[in-house]
Amino acid sequence: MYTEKLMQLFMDPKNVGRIEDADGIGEVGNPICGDVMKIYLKIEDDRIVDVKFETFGCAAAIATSSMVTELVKGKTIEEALKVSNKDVAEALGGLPPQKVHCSLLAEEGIKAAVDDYLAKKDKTKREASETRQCAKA
Amino acid sequence: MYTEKLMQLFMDPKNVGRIEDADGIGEVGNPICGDVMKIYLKIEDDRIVDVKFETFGCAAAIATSSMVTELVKGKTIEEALKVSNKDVAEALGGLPPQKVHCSLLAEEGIKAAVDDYLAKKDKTKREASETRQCAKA
Amino acid sequence: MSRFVYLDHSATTPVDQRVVEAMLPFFSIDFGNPNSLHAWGRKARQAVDQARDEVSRLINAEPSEIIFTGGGSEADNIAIKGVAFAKKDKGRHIITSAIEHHAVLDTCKWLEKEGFDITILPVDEYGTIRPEELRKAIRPDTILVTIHFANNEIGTVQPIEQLGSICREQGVLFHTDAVQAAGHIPVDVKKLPIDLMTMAAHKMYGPKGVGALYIKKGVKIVPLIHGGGQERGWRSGTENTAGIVGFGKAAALASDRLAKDEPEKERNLRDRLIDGILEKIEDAMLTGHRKERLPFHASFCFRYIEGESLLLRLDALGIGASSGSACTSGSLEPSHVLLAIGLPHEIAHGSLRLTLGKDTSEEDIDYVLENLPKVVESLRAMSPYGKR
Amino acid sequence: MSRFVYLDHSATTPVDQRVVEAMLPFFSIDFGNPNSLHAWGRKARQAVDQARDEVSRLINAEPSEIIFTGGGSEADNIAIKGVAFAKKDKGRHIITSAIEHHAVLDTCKWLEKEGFDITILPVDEYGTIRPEELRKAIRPDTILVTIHFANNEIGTVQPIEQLGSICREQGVLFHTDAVQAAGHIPVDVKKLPIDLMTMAAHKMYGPKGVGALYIKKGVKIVPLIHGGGQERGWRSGTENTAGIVGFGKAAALASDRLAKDEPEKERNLRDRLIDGILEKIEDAMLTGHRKERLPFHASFCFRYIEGESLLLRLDALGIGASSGSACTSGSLEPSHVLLAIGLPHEIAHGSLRLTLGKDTSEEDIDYVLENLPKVVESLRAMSPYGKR
Ligand SMILES: Cc1ncc(COP(=O)(O)O)c(C=O)c1O
Ligand SMILES: Cc1ncc(COP(=O)(O)O)c(C=O)c1O
Ligand code: FES
Ligand code: FES
Repeated sequence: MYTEKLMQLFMDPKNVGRIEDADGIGEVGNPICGDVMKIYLKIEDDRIVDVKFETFGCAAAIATSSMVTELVKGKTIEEALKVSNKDVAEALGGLPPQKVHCSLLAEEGIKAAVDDYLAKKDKTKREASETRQCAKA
Repeated sequence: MYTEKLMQLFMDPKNVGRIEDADGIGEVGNPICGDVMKIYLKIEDDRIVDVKFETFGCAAAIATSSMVTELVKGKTIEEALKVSNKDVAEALGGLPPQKVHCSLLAEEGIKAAVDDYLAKKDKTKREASETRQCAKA
Repeated sequence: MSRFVYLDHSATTPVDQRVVEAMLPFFSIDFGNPNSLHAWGRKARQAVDQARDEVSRLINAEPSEIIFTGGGSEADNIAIKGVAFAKKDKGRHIITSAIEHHAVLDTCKWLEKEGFDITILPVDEYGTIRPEELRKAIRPDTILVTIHFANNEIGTVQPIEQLGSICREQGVLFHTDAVQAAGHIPVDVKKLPIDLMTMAAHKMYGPKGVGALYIKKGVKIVPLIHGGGQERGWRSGTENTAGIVGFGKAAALASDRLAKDEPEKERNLRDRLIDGILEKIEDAMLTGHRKERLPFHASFCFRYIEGESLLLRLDALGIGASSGSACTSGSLEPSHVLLAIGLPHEIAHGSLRLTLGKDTSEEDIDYVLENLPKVVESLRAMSPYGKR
Repeated sequence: MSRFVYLDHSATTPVDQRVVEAMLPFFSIDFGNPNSLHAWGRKARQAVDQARDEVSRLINAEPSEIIFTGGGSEADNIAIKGVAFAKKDKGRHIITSAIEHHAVLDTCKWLEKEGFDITILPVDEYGTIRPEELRKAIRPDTILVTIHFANNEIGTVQPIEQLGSICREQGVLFHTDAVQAAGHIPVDVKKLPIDLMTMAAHKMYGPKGVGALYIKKGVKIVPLIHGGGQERGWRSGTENTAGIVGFGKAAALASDRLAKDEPEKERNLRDRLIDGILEKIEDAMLTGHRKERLPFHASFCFRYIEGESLLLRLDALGIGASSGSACTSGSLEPSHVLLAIGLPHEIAHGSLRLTLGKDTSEEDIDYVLENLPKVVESLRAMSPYGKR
């Protein structure tokens, strides 16, 4: 039911693991449903310079995790946010209908990690600007 | 479903045909039900000296006809009346349950033919005695 | 016995050697359960998918419109009870014909006991259902019409296009039991107004115990066999992989035969058989329609004799045939089909069906034409009726 | 891949070569319809009769108490709906358990929609149905209790004697789905209080698409498949001769194996597998009962990983296994069986079933014990949970 490309990535996924000093971390899914995806991003100048994932889930979940990390690596966060679940599925040569939700998870995982990054950055910026303001004052 | 003995008699039945000057003729069954048996008896001194049958019916009907004619041939009519459908079935090595009614037909066929003979004889006797009476008178 | 001549292809057909070969790997090598994810399972799933393609192509359906079943009777039951239970709140009237197979008639009778209302259409002397009768019988609460494509006992092919069109026009579902027709005459569900259609592999040189139901896209039924949800939920149970593969191959071979017009050859032989018998045997009649009949099908009644005797005498000569005589089953009523076309009991008892196959030869027909008249004659010589 | 190790015998078994050989003649040589009177038909009838003998002997039933069906699911449906429709005027309450196969559970659910009342008994953490629970559940309007002999997912064997005795004592019919048990553990219907029992050939080295239902003498049901009246009227349709012959042979071989205590060897290998896995893999648990379980059956849950991934990684190593994980079907709920024994969802998702066969070898077990721990480890290394 899975494409060869998908099986290949499932058997030998890229970017597995965690980034200890990640700039953004996204966790989506639910262990009760059998699928959880955790995405770690390392970002420099709004560009994704490294990305890793940890996934608890089916072959499709693992392969889409791997694929989505490949797709966003090197992209700016703006570009990364445009990567859709369809892009992921296409890059894998298609997904069986009942597994489309796994690719949605991949899309959401990136978004969550970027959001986390932006939220952190925002906070840092705010803190930074607060510091600056203080300095000004 | 049929015994070898039955099939043998069905393929090569004995006593097929009619007796033109039969002393007793019995016809039982009904073409609507798919089985009719006609028994012809030649009787001398209340003993069956010849017997023939005509049958419209299944293999069991034909074989039981043949068997019953064999069984009564040479017997007195009293003995012949004692030949039951069970005797016929046994002589054939048994009958499938749904074909037992064919052997009943054989028993009834003999009875009907003997009855016919007795009725005719009675009439002849009566006529004969009437003739005698006339002669006396 | 000088020859073996099997002329009972309406009862069942030998499995084609190529079909057996296609099935063989699926017993002990590619034996997986198609629902399993591992290599064994995937191989089986692929094979089932391919078979579904092949069966769908035979009748020009979509693969997703075919479900595999455990035989023709089962498919009839799934279709009829499936529609009945699915639509019972909309109406409870079902129409069928007097000469259906028992898998249809007895299903309808059971539904009658369960509160459905059944109309049984009469047939004419050739066993044809008159479209006008159907039109008159349809009511606002009619939910299903089930009329077979072709009759197994007398070979008559029904005016399916007209019957189905009336149903479609009236918005009533139309099921047809095509067990005798499929694989033998062209059937195109894209052209014919059919909603559900029954087929059986073993009537077209496939294995016994596997059938198929065509369910037109959009038609909803209630499953008869609940469980693991196989066959899109309409027929649960581990798929009979080898059997299904066999059906697929048989369907593919049947498509080829139809494309090459091979049934035409069968028809010619069959006509020689019919003509020969009617010419050589007195007081014989053809039952069913002379022209609108299955190409491999010949059926007769011979006066003054009874079918079982005839069968068994033919069997002793190596000829395999069948009869609608009641005596073959030990019951008293002869076939409901022969009675429905108006034959009196005593004639219906003398029925004989000879159904040809793709491998039936000229010599086979000669052999029957040589022997059948003698057998009939010898049985008539034993009969209290008829000429002597 | 250095080896092929099929450990999914609960899903289906390869057909024994001797079974295939027994079946072969019935495709193209002795291909007759057993209902035909001629030589071809009689040969087929004889073969079906012999198979009925063989299957009846496996469970110590009378041949007349066995009907052949189109599979295990079909037999379950025939039994349950058959009793329901036969007894619906006497009562409409049916009792089953939470861990039945879908062929039983979904049939009961459908009957519920049709106005029947279903009680679903809970099970304990080992998947055992407590006889006391059954006793409490029986009501005056209870017409049927249907509880499986042994579970397919976790292997637990039920206390059938006690469950059946309660039913008999209360005058309620007792059906048991013995699809996983028959042919693998001794089953004697003369000793056990069973009224109806389901079997499937393909779980005991016979072909798919053929099952059997034991119907104790005197028990009356309404047929599910109406038609020509085959199988004593309880399952109409041309008999699947080759399949039935295959079932007969498979049953005969199973009787032999049981007589020779061969399942004991399977049990020893299986125990080595269980012990090895629990020893080598952390955070692993056996599911089902440790002792009251099918001799060929091992099933586990591994924390922090998901079943489908596990299966497919094993498949890549040539190991065929199965899982009750929801992800194998793309649904979100894991197996109802694993939830019913009280496992939380996230653990149930990590389930693995390894079911041995008569030809499973020491080397096969070694191979699994060598590779499974690595696979589990590599998947856990990818997981956001668990130790690292
Ligand atoms: C316990 C149980 N019951 C019923 C079935 C259904 O049998 P089948 O798939 O042959 O219809 C199975 C196997 O699939 C089973 O394991
Ligand atoms: C017209 C028709 N319908 C249904 C059936 C039933 O098919 P099966 O016996 O394969 O269940 C048959 C043949 O027996 C048939 O001829
Ligand atoms: S993770 Fe459950 S279906 Fe993909
Ligand atoms: S004559 Fe009809 S059954 Fe014997």
